[in-house]
Amino acid sequence: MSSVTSQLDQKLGLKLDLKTVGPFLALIALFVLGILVNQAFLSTGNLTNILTRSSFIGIIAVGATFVITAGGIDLSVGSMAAFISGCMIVIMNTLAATMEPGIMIVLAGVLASIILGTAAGFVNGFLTTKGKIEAFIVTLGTMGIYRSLVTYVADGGTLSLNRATRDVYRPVYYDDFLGIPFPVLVFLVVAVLGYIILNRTVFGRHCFAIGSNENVARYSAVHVDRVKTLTYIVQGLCVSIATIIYVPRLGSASAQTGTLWELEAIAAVIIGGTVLKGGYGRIWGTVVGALILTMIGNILNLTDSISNYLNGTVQGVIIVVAVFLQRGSWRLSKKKK
Amino acid sequence: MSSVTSQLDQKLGLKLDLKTVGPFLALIALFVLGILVNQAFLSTGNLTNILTRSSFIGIIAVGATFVITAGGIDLSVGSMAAFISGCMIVIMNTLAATMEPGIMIVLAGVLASIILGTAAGFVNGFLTTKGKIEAFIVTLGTMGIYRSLVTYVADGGTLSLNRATRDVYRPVYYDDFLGIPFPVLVFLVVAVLGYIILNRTVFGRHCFAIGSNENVARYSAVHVDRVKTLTYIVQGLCVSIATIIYVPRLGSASAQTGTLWELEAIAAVIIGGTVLKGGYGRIWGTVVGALILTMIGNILNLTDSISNYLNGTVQGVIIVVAVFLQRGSWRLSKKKK
Amino acid sequence: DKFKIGVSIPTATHGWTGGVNFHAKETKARLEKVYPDLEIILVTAADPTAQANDLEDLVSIHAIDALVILPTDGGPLTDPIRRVKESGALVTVVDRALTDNTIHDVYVAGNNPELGAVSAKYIKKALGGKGNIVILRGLPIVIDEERFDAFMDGIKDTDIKVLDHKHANWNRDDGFTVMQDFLARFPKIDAVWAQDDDIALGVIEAVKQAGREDELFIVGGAGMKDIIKRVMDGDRLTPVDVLYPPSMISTAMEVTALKAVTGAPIKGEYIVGSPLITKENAKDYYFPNSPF
Amino acid sequence: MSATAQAENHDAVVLSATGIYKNFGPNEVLHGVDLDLRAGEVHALLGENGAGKSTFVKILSGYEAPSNGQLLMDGAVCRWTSEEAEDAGVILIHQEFNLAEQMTVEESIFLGREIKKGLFLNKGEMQRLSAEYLEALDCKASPLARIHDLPISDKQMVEIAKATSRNARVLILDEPTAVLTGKETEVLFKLIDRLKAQGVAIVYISHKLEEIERIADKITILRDGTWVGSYPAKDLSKDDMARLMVGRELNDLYPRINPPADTAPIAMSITDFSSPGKFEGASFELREGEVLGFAGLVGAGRTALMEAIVGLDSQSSGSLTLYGKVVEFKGLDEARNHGVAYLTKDRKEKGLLQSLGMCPNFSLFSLHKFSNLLIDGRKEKDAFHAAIETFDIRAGDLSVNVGSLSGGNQQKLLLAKVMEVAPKVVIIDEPTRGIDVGTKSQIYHFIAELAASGHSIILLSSEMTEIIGLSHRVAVMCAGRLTAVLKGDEIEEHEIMRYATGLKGNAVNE
Ligand SMILES: Nc1ncnc2c1ncn2[C@@H]1O[C@H](COP(=O)(O)OP(=O)(O)OP(=O)(O)O)[C@@H](O)[C@H]1O
Ligand SMILES: Nc1ncnc2c1ncn2[C@@H]1O[C@H](COP(=O)(O)OP(=O)(O)OP(=O)(O)O)[C@@H](O)[C@H]1O
Ligand SMILES: [Mg+2]
Ligand SMILES: [Mg+2]
Repeated sequence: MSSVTSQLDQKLGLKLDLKTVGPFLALIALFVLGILVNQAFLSTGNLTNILTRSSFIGIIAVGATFVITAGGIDLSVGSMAAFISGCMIVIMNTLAATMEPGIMIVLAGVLASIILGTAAGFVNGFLTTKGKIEAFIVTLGTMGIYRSLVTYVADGGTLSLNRATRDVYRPVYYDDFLGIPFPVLVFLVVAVLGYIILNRTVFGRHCFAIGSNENVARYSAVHVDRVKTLTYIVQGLCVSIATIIYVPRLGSASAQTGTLWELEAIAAVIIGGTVLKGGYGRIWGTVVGALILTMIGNILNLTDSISNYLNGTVQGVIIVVAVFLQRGSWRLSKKKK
Repeated sequence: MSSVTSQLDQKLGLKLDLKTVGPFLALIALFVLGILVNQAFLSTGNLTNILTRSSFIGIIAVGATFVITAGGIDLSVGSMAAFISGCMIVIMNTLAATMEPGIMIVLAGVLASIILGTAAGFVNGFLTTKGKIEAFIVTLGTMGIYRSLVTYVADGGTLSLNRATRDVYRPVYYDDFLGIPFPVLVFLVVAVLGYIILNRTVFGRHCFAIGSNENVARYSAVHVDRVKTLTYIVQGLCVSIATIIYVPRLGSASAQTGTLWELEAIAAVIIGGTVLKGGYGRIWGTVVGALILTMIGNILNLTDSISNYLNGTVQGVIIVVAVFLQRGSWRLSKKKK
Repeated sequence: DKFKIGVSIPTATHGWTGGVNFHAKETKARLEKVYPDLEIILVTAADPTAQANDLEDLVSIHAIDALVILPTDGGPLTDPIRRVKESGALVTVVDRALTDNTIHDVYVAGNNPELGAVSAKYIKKALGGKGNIVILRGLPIVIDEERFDAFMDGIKDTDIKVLDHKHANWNRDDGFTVMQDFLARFPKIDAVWAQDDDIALGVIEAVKQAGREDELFIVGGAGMKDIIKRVMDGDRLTPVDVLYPPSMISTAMEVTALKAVTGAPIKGEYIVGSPLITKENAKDYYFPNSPF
Repeated sequence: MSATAQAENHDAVVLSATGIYKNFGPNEVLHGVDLDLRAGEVHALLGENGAGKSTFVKILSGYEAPSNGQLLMDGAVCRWTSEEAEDAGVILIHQEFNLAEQMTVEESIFLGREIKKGLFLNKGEMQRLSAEYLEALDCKASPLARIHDLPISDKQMVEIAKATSRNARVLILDEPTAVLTGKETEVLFKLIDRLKAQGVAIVYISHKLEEIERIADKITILRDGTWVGSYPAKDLSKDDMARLMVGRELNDLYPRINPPADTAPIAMSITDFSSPGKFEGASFELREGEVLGFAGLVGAGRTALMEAIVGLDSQSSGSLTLYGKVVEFKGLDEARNHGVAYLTKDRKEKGLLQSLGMCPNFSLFSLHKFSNLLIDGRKEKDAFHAAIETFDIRAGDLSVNVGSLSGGNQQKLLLAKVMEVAPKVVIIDEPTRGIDVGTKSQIYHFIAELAASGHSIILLSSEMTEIIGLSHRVAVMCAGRLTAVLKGDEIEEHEIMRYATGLKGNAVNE
């Protein structure tokens, strides 16, 4: 993977290659496509919508980048999101029953969310490292568990945040700061932090090491288990942040909330150029990946010309092509070997 | 992986270890659980049901074992199954319109299924190897494509096999040979063939080699791309075989057919002890894995002591525990490293 | 310029939503032919989040003048729909109620509780008030909850015993497996409430496999053509069906379109009933060329 | 502890091991080994392949726990993990590389020891230091290069740099020079002298006896895991060493190989082979029964050229004739089927599947031989056991993974794997890397027999003596160009070096 980059560097003698700009190329291509399909695509309204939407998956995907870079995988994020939002709502509603609505209640909910996220992440990490069970199985298990728990809490129905609290909480999703919606701001902050942590801290570097060769890392005095567990906790935190901005949007949670988000998140990560087998990760690539995915959905809404039944086809084709675009560099370099 | 095995061998001084018998232990544990939950579990009727059901996922999972052993992954199997069954039905119905119902029509359908399966598998393989796109992305794409195509063909509804042909075809699922239902027989045959191919042929060896180190494989005159593509074709074939015995069951296909089968199949493979990152695969482990998954669902249906809403929780817990049981061996050996 | 109606419905993930999709497309074509200066944009979503996205796009991109929506889930979509309303569009809600019933201009309501009640009423009558039944439920969401509660309410203080109820997710395969296990578990079942025709089809196969056709009968729901055909043919396994017409989307679209062209101020609620389909009236509900 | 401080307590025993035993499962590979390490002393560890050297030093540095026996650090008993050992200043450079392929040089050197500025990594500083360390080893690799892209010798240098960055009190080098050329070895020796002066105790494992003679103060010899003895280096001649470790007299290392008759047919001839950025215009001929040596500095392009010849480089051009027939290899399998085999020098990354057993590794390259429709397990096993005999591969248990084989035995297995296809033309890249003297001569005799029985051999080696001792003719490459093909008396170390370094000769074509 990364070898490609540096080999090319040597070849072209410059620090830029398809692999690095790839995601952007794909993004631009989609952008052009969008404009061609429908002028309205360019309207500030629409662009803001795209950005705001991508923030859910985006934030979760930032967390997933850590997990995957360290050679793990987390299938539970979608149900985790559902579970956390469910609990948030229940807690806030119970509080609302006792005290008068207000910022305090929301803060309580936010706090609960963060605690739950951390805990859920820790469980995944602990079972994987100490339990020595494949991450895939562990998170497949917790995936089912969290989802059924929210179904249970919601008694098969939908949990809705009570009106009063809702009105206090709503702005967190719908308001903006200097024209930038809050969710986008949060996404931005999370991405930047994620970038710094992954690329500028010991923890981040150890994620790379573990993902690329666990034994080498262990022999080099890296606390493999601790670092891996931490990646799942980071993932959990990201999920809780995502839910914190998700809840005020729809103000409810049900068994359906966040279905398949895990797939979208992982897709965003891989589209962004992170290697599924671990050892190489790129936060900003992930960000672009999330944008690409959201944009595809949006573009499908730009036109009525193709049957809705074929959405999946278009989506699939675009994803594959988008990734193909940015992997172009591979062609040459693979040959050399 | 296998190092664990051999190290243990040396430890215990015998050629049998938890890792090998693990899946069976889990299976037996579940069996006991089933009996405790409800006597009906032991009825031949019920046991036959379990076996018959597990054959779909089982057959598909046998294919997945090849893909995963060679270091790949295929997310598209579920929608591929839906797509193939859809096409089979359409083709058989069209034929039925022209010629009188009979075995010929069914054979035509079967043939179509096999051709489609091979083609679909080839597409996945080709895009992964020649297109140099991550298997995860390719198959995520085709997953969406196949599913939306079947929705399109079914015009959003359900494709139903016409009555006459259905009656000819029905026995393939419902009849048995010496008391063993046909699907189970097919499953058995596929598993045995799979075992032989994976463990006794050059192709199988090459899968292991590629999965454990692609570079070494290339330097050992292995046609990496060809072999990888073949694994996806094997997967495609297994899917088509699964659909051939699936269609006569309800005689219909819809957008819903085979949702999440990919997850179940991969889960069965991993539960069976195959390594997700490749390099080590076990067919019979996979078979047991499929049985375990089906049994869990069955047991949950045999009791009303737990709320339906908590099914997912129980399922998740059982899966994790089942795998934990058989990974017990890891504890010791990992420490040694 | 043209009057734009946005139609947002759930993706065709199972039989009934498939029917909704079919009728929506068909009505779109028909209305656009009848009213030349009418444009209908049809979007489908798999879950509340996606549907909320669609609503945003319908407003920001297509600047719709009216919205016809069959919410994937009433609760979560209340707010997004309110925003569409605030954008000045006329709102027609179909089937599933919002948590705030001041938003819609028109509400074409399906009646989930009634479906449960009607089914209960029939089964009670058919069994003479006593017997063992099993229930196969849909997905664990509000609709299923409403139907189920109404049904249980309908059979309370009778001697009808619900042996067990499990979720079959409005899915044929799950209907098949769940019923197989019920049959393995319970030696004597007098009736099955499958609640949905997709599930019912799975149940029928399971029962046939077990060779227990003569022991019980099945009540489905929604009015899928295959089932209605069986009712028409007097199949004793499926003596009746309970209608829950996916065509309600057409009604909603027509009403809204009418408003669009006439400008007539229509407000109000249209309750789509859930009548019992019997051998006698079956032909009125049989549309062989619908995919549903 | 500062250099001067260390310099004072020279000759103090830093680390001592007494009665070290080690079992892997049922089989015991160390039977009571003793060792005293003194500050500022180079202690050489000698033994045949599989004697237990690596295992022993892994125990010294905490990577393996002894089954029995005791370690004393500064007189205090210690049962430590590799981490604790490292903190105590006991550093091991593994025989098999311990580097993560995807990481950069800088990342690898500082892994687990990252330098921070506040919360964050101080990349600038780490890059500067890495550059410094590598400079001190005059290694050209850039701190930003990926390990994956480094020539194997640079990987070794990175390992050494990594070790030296952890101011060690006991530095253990497990066959460091196996992948180094003469020049690089000299650099390493200078480093070792420096460390000695600072009072570092050094354990040095190598199969190259002249190196031992050159730098060792003390020599401890192991034989099949038993402690034979510790001797002052000056008391032992190379022959003594060899005798003590092998346990019998060694006959002459290099067998005499008769040159092919002038009438001998041309087995293979290469014309104008080029590959962008690697080598260009290479042409040479290889006679039947001939051993053609290839000399050159690292990166000269020898390996690259050979890989191109056997069809592993899709971008190379040039024409190839085998016994007068023009052929083109699109892949390694075609080369194999035409009786041309290539033995890679990169055992770990290109040679063997570390995580699989010995038998599947052995048969991977020649699998077609054992299979018509199905693999004939018995046939395979038999061939495997035969090879174990022929190449004298020693593993306690034949079911172990290749990863846990001793380095030399891995090399032998690799040789067995390649030879199993019974090639007419064999290209061997560093065949005796990490092979003990006894086995070395076995391999040399094996090569001699091959040549005598009408096979043709191309021998790539960074060991000049090996090239000179075995080759009928020696081709020399420099910076991707074939600068000379020497024969007879021309085959002489300095002459070769002149061509290798480009002092003499431009591209020659036969
Ligand atoms: N993890 C392990 N499991 C089983 N056997 C092992 C393991 N590690 C080493 N051995 C065995 O211990 C013996 C000694 O191995 P070791 O690597 O110490 O030899 P060595 O002296 O380093 O040989 P070489 O000179 O070839 O490197 C060998 O027979 C090897 O197969
Ligand atoms: N900078 C590099 N990036 C990627 N691959 C490389 C690089 N340098 C060499 N290689 C590969 O490593 C192998 C060895 O090439 P090299 O030119 O070092 O052969 P060599 O001159 O025989 O080296 P040595 O003298 O150490 O054997 C070839 O496969 C070559 O393609
Ligand atoms: Mg060794
Ligand atoms: Mg070389």
